[in-house]
This record gives sequence, structure tokens and C-alpha cells, in this order.
Amino acid sequence: MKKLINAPDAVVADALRGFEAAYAGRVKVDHELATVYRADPPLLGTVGLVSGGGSGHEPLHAGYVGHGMLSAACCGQVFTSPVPEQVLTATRRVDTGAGVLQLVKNYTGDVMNFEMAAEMAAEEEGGLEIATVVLDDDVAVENSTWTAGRRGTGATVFAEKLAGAAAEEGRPLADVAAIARRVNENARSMGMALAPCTPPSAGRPNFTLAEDEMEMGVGIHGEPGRATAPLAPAAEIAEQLLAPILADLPFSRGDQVLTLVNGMGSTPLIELYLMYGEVARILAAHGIHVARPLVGNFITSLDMAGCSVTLVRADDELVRLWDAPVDTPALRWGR
Amino acid sequence: MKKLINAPDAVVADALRGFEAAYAGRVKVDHELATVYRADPPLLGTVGLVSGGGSGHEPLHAGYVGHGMLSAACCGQVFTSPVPEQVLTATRRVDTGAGVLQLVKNYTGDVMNFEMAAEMAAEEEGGLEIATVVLDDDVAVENSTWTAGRRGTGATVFAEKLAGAAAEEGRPLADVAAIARRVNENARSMGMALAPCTPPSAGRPNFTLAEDEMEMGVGIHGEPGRATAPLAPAAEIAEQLLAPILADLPFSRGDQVLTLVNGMGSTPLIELYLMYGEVARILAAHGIHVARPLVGNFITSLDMAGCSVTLVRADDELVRLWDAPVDTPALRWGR
Amino acid sequence: TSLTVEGLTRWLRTYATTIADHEEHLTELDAAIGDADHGTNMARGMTSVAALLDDQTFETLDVLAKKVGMALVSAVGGAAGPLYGTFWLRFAQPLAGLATADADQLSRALHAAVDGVRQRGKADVGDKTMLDALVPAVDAYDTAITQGADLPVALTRAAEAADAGCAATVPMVARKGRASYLGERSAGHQDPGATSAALLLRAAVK
Amino acid sequence: TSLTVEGLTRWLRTYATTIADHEEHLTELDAAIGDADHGTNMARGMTSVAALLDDQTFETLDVLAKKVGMALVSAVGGAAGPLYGTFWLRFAQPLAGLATADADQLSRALHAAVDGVRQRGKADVGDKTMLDALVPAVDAYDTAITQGADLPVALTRAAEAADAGCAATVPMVARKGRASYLGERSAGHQDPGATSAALLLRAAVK
Ligand SMILES: Nc1ncnc2c1ncn2[C@@H]1O[C@H](COP(=O)(O)OP(=O)(O)O)[C@@H](O)[C@H]1O
Ligand SMILES: Nc1ncnc2c1ncn2[C@@H]1O[C@H](COP(=O)(O)OP(=O)(O)O)[C@@H](O)[C@H]1O
Ligand SMILES: [Mg+2]
Ligand SMILES: [Mg+2]
Ligand SMILES: [Mg+2]
Ligand SMILES: [Mg+2]
Repeated sequence: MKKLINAPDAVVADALRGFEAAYAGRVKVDHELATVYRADPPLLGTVGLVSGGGSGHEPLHAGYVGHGMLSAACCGQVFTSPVPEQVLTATRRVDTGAGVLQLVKNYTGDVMNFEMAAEMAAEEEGGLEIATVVLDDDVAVENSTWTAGRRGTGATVFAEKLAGAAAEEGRPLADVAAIARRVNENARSMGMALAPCTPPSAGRPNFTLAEDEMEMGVGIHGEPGRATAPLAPAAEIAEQLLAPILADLPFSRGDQVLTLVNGMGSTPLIELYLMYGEVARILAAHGIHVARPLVGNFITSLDMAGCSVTLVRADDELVRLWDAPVDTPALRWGR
Repeated sequence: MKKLINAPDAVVADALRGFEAAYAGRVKVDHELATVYRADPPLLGTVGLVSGGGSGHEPLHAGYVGHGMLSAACCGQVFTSPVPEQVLTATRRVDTGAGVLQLVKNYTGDVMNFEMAAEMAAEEEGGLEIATVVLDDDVAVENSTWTAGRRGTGATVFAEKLAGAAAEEGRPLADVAAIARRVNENARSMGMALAPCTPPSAGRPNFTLAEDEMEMGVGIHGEPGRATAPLAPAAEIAEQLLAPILADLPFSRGDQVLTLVNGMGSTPLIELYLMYGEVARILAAHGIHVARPLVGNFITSLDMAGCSVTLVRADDELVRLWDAPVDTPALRWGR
Repeated sequence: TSLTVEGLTRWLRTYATTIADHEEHLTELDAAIGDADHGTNMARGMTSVAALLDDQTFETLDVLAKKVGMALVSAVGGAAGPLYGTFWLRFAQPLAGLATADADQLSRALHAAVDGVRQRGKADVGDKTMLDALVPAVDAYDTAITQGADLPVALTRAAEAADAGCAATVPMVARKGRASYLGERSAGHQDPGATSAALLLRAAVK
Repeated sequence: TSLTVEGLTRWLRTYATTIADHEEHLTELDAAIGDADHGTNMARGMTSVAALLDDQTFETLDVLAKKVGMALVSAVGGAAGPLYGTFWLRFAQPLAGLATADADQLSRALHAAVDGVRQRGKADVGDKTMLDALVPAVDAYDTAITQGADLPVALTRAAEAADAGCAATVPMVARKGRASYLGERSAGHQDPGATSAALLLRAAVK
């Protein structure tokens, strides 16, 4: 295993130290509870936005803390959801009386830990108001009430951005949560890997792929995907990623979408630009209008090579919220 | 070789198509000459800024085209400098009468192709005014008048940003060139690799490294470095990168610096955060003050794993120019 | 024969050692159908429990179990943290104020614990989770007690049933937890959580 | 015996074929001490030259050579583009208006070409570049002519000298081009540009 780290069990703590130094003045880090906060004090009467999850998906979530996006991000160990104490403390700290929205990716661990935090918060006297939106946009996983359901992937970036913009506008908790829910309901994602990742504590990749193979339907935790497929040209890979996405919602001719072509962590930007070209071509052929494209590494899986595509069907309000000013380590415009 | 591409010789053209779609409205692409321009017409009386080089270093240079930075970026084939025709055309197109600054990384091919373009421009009637600044900040290479000299690496990002800010302020060509020269004179870089990259046309890595080895003093073209060294913890790698940088300028106690911890293309962000923490620690111990840190993938080497560090000793003017608004695909703030 | 505070402490210490010994194995199992952290997660949790046992002494079973549950909830994270945390938090409830538990009291504690896991995770037997080890273990324990076995024997039956339940997860297609994302591909692998649960019962009889 | 437009065309076509055959080899050499693109660069350039030869006919040597130089400058990029481009642009100059060149005229053209490369790249013999093949080649050509050899023989001597010069780059420590970044580590590898230059001379006698 080759990584720029000191020791496998110090990765998250060491990275948070560097993160704090790199974004000093814009974020504050509670190192004891591995939680990142906005440096500016929360505006009275605005809804707090707390998210979090296992580490290894950088810039998610800490990179999205700041004006117009998250109030706090709770960082778990690599690929391990944070614990209730982290979430509870963050929730309390960012509450200004207007309540707190918790954005949770749909993984059993994340859901249960956030749930326990919400239960504990509810037990407190004068308990604060909490809303939770669970994100589950990954079409690679079949959905059913019998299973853990779909994974939360690319939709998370959009939910954090758009709910964050709504919170920044001073809208009430119910509205902010409704935005996040609308994002999730209209979002679909699919991912693929050219090469697996190596979790630091495991020291080796979770699966292997031959030189002429790729893994389709992967998540963001280095787990094997739904199927191993023969390696294909980018144009073909884009088709394989988009087909299940388009069919699932379904997206239709005339739809306006936010589009993310996301790198898995070790995919060079030139390949992501190229993939976006293929995705744009296919969407144009389907009469789907990309209102806002986003291309880069936004929700990663350590050093996995590959990409994912997320589409969010967006009405004009969602597009407007996307355009609203944001000032975080990983997304920044309008200020 | 596993890449998200269609064919090795179509990579640059395909990526530029995707790039144009991803940043439509902000950049324009001349596909015939593989050159990226700002979408807004150049402001009369402002100096044009042209850079370029081989592809494979994304987001450099095309990702730095926009308000407050480059006017145009000429894209060569992967790791191959652009040809004079590209540079000449771009230079002509961005000239508003105030002249054009060409920013060139110090590689024989880049220098000669830009030189030929400048010669051709000078031969034209009413020839436009051209200044050229060659960047050569890489301390891994010993400098001498007998050799090709040092490579241009991380300083390029700073030269493009700071000269771009000066040009945006409407300053004359001599001033804008002087800023770029000041950046270069005060910039030093050093890079290392955990794993080599695979150029698409070669189909395999340029060198090999054992599981317990790293390559010190690498450039950004997948070439072997100055020496193969035993793999070390991040704290130690940071020392090895900073020692030659600090000694070379030299940087001294009380200096104020712009600092880049740069990923080589397939290094996950969590490792770059962590590396920045180590770099910040060492600089603090040397009494060097980081005025502005930058952490991420800004000048890459395809899918090479590893990082580089760049320090620029900066007076208050350079810091002010760094803070000036910029709106490009890869760097964006203040608007 | 009954479970004392000292006995429970010994059980937990043994389990902490077992987990340390099996850390890599659990992570390997999780690598195949999950995210390769179950060993690390459990090791981090049981290290925290062992520290608790070193630092404090306990008068009653419930206080000890509750602290263990809280330690796991705050140290583990992931799926295993809330599930094993809930296990011990609920285990404590029927034992309120008791310094020792007889076989029936222990049965109630185990039932509460396993029901807690079931509620927290919304899973059940056959979903390829730790419940596939825990549920048969409690059933086997009850059967042994009903048949007049003493506590050590009943716990041995429980451990055997947990082992068998764990082995039975191999052919299952997961419906809960991360392994469910793999669909049919999850078959052919032993569930990591069922494995750590079987080790928990084994630790009780060591 | 003299060099005709047809002869130069044949030389260039042969070189285009040679480069296509050696593309991988040149890239491999460049991978060892450069950036693994010399084969691709030269192949792109000579494909463009071959297209030029297909599309147009030429009356004089200088017009042909100039077009070849321009084609290389606009198609190749990197170090090889300006260097080989300059080679042919300068090769053209002493041949202005000529449909054929005798041995002396060709000598002047070769000298102009190689001096052009020297000026453009600010390198010289011993720096581990294409000049280590080109300079001895021109010297050998001149020597042969002085000794009364005819043009084919002189070109054969040039090709032999280029091969020897190319082989001589192996132990050299590079002072110019990318290989110079490697310092002492550049020793032990044959220079890719010297190799493509030696192939250019070989193509002249095929
Ligand atoms: N809903 C659930 N109910 C019961 N056990 C579960 C559930 N989901 C997962 N598990 C158990 O948790 C184990 C995985 O734990 P761990 O790897 O520590 O957490 P994570 O899956 O969050 O990485 C699985 O092997 C399974 O036995
Ligand atoms: N300054 C120079 N003078 C003469 N030849 C040079 C010089 N620099 C490089 N070369 C030649 O160019 C070759 C490399 O060409 P190529 O790989 O196509 O370009 P690049 O180095 O830009 O990738 C080297 O092997 C060397 O022979
Ligand atoms: Mg996990
Ligand atoms: Mg090159
Ligand atoms: Mg796991
Ligand atoms: Mg080369």
C-alpha cells in the first residue's frame, strides 16, 4: 500500500489538521470529535445543516462546509460513519433556534448513527427541532422495502448545495428539508471503476480487476459493483452509465437537469472532461437539457479509478439555488 | 492501460469537446487549433495572456482561462508542446493593442515552439508587442547555463494567476511581465511520485517502482526522477520535499509565502490535506508564514500518484494579486 | 451457576482479545462483500471497552453493560457501533440493579439485547447479518435451559448455534447492510458481523 | 549523380515508412529518459509529410524542403517539431530554385540544416541529442566527397557515421532536452532523437 500518510489509524486526524490549516479563517475543526464547522458564527434564525459520514470521500463532506452549504460535517473513520456523539454535538452547536436539517447518505451505519443522535437530541429538555433527509440515488442497487435500499452517492453534493442555499436565504426547516427531499427524489446516479481502492486499514484492494475489465455499478466504499464487464471506450461507458439512470426516474425529453461527472479519486481531470463530453452528447440526443454541469472530484472513494454520473431533474427554483453564492473549500462562486 | 478514453490519439480532441461543454458560456474552444479562449471578448487596452503546453497536466492550462487569469491556452498533444501556429494564432487573437505576455514552462519543446511563434509574429507588419516569461522553478534539477536548466512546474499556476490579475487591472505589458518574472524568481518547487503515470500513446508506465519505493524529484511528464528512495511516512516526505526548496532560494525566517501542495493526478484529496498539514508544520517551525495556501490538483501528470510542493516568497502586492477576483474553471473566487 | 459482574468482565476481556486476534480476518471478510473495516471497527470498539474495564469497577451487571454499550456506540461508528452498542444497552435493562444473573435472567437479557439489534437494524434472520448468529444462539440457549442445562452448558449450546448460524450465512443473498448492494454476488461469502457475533458467544464460554 | 526532386521525395517517403515501423521503438527509448512521445511525435509529423507528398507536386528542391519543414513545424510540437522543422527549412535555403543538387550543393544544404538545428536547440555534439548523429553524418559526407566518392557512397558514409554517433549517445550524460533532468541517470540509454536522426540518414540510402 502506497499512500501519503503517516499511519493507517492516524489518517483522518492528520488530514483534518491539514484541512484546518489549509482553510483557516473559513472553517474550524473540533479535533476531539472530528467535526468541521463554519468559521463564521451561525446566523440567528437560519436553519443549521449537518451532514457527515465515513472519511475517504473527500472533498465530501468537510469540503462543503461554508457559506451557502453545510454548517457542520462530522467525519467518521475511513468508510465508517461517524458516531452519535459527533452528530449530536454538531447538531446542538449549529442550532440557532430554527432547527437543524441532517443530511444522511443511505448506508445502514450512517442511518443508525444519525438516528441515535436524533433520538438523544429529542430526549433533551427543550429539545431542538430536527429534520432528516436520507439520500438514496444510486440506481446500481435495486430498490425494495426488503433491502437496505439504494446507496446515497452524487445526489448528496446537490442536496447539500441546494438545501444550503435555501437555509442561507433564511427559509424555515420544513422548506429546507423539502428542497433536500426534492433533490433526492429527482436525482439518480451510477458509478463504475477501472481499478479498486485500497482502504488504509485493510492495506490492500477489496477486489481485483483484470487489465481488460471494469466494474459497473460500484458505490463509494471500494466494494465490488454489480457486475464485472469488459473494458470499453469512454463513449460506451457513458452509455452504460446513463441508460439505467435515464430509465429509472425516468428522465424525459425536455427535462432540465443538473449533471455531475464525478471522479472516484484517482481519475485524472482530462478523463473526466472527456467523459463529460460523452455524457453531454448522449443527453443532447435524448433531448435532455443540461442546465448546469459539474465535472471533477466531488464525492470520491479514496484512490479508486473510475467515475460516476449523477443527474438531477431540476425546476427553475433548484437551478436558482444552484447558482446562489457558495463559499466552501470545494465549491465556490458568487463571492 | 485503463483509461476513460476512446482512442489514444483522440484524447486531447475528445477532452476539449467535453471541456467546452462543461464550461460553455465561460470559455470558447478553437478545436482546429486546440486552443481555449475566454468567452468574453478581451477588454480593449488590456494585456493578453497566452500560455499552453502539452496536455496531461489538467486543469493546467485550459482550466485557468477566464477573468483574472489567462486569455488563451494552447493545448498540445499529451506531454507534447503546442506548435507555433497555435501560439501565433492565439497571440494575434487576444491582442487588443496592449501586447501579449506569453507564459512558457521551461521545456526545450515549449521554449522553441513559443520562440518560433514570437519570431513569426515579429515578422508581421505592424507586429504586435510580445513579452515572454519562461518559468523554471523545479529545484530537483540542477541549474546551469550548460544544460536545459530547470523545469517549469508549480510556479506556473501562480504566474498565470498573478500576471492575470495584473493584466485585469489594465497594467502595461512590461508590468505584467515583471509580475510573472517576480513570481518565477521567488518560486521553488519539488515533486515526488508514489507511482508512475501511463501516457496514452505509450500504453504503459515510463518507469517502475517497487511497493516500498518512491521516486523523488520527478517532473510532470512521467519521467523518472532524480533518485529512487525508500517509501517514507508523509511527515518525512514533506521534509524531503521542503529541505531542497527552502535551501535553494533560500527562504528565511519571517518570509511570507504562497504555498501549493499539489496532487500529481491520481492522489486522493485526503492525502493532500494530510500532506499540507505536514508542510504547514515544517514551515511554522522555520518561521515562514503561509499567507495563502492552495491544496489540490492544479498541475498534474496524468495518472501519476504523488505530490509536489511549491513555495512563492510573496510581498504584499503579490498577495493582493492572489486575492484578486478570478473566474476560471479551476480557480474561482471573488465573483 | 450464574453470571457475575466478574464473569461478565471476564467475558468482555476475552472478547476484546478474540477481536484483536481476528481483526484481520474480520476485515478480510468485510472486504469481500463490504468495505473492509469491520475488523478495525470492532478492534477500536473493544479496545475502548477494555480501557473502560481497566479504569472503572462496577457493582452491578446493568451499569457495566450500559457503559459497554455506550463505549461501543461512541467508539465504533458504522453499522456495528449502533448494533453492538444497542445489544449491550438493551442487555442491561432486564438486569437493573443485579450483581448476578441466573440462567433465566440472562435469557431475558439476551432476548432484550437481540431484540434491540433487530429493531435498530430493521433486519431479521435470513438477511445475512449478525442476527443469523445471534437469534439461533439465544434460541439454543433457551432450549438448553428448558431442558435443564446449567448456564455454562447453555452458553456452549448458544455458541455452537451461533457458529452454525454464522456458517449458514455463506450461501445467503444479503438483504441488509452493505452486502445487499452486491445482490446475488453476496452469496458465497460469510457475513463479517455474523462472524464477530459468533466470536462473542464463543468468548462467553472460554 | 545528384539529388532530384523525385529522389528527395523518395527519401522522405522511405523515412515516413521507417518512422512508422520504428514508432514504438522510438517511444520506448523516450520513455526511458524522456516522456514517451518521440515515436508518436515523429509518426504524426511524417504522416503529415506523406500527405503533403500525395497532395502536391514540386518543381524545385527548396520548395519541397520548405513545405516539409513547415509541415513538421505545424504537426509535431515538442522538441522534435521545431528541430526537424528547422532542419528542412534551412536545408531549403542553399537550394533556392534548384530542381537537382549535386554533391557539393547537397553538402551546403546539409550544413545549413544541421547548423539550423544547432542554433534552434542551443545544443552541440556531446549533449546527447540528435546532433550527436547529425554532426558526424555531415562530416563523414564531406570527407567522402573530398575523397572523390559519389553521392550514394557519401550518403552511405553519412548514414554509418550517424549510426555510430547515435550509438555513442548511450554512455553520455544528457545536457540538453528532457533527458538532462535525469542527470547521471540519463547515462546508459540511447537518445531517441539521435535514433530518429540516424534513421533519417539511413532512409537516404535505401
Ligand atoms: N440492518 C442490519 N441489522 C443487523 N446487522 C447488520 C445490519 N446491517 C449490517 N449489519 C451487520 O454489520 C456488519 C458490518 O459491520 P461494519 O463493517 O462494522 O459496518 P459497515 O457496514 O457500516 O462498514 C455486517 O456484516 C452485518 O452483520
Ligand atoms: N536542445 C536540443 N537540441 C537538439 N536536439 C534536442 C534538444 N533537445 C531535445 N532534443 C532532441 O529531441 C529529442 C526528443 O524529442 P521529442 O520526444 O519528440 O520531444 P520532447 O522532448 O519535447 O518530448 C531528444 O531525444 C533529443 O535528441
Ligand atoms: Mg464501514
Ligand atoms: Mg514531449
Ligand atoms: Mg464494513
Ligand atoms: Mg519526448
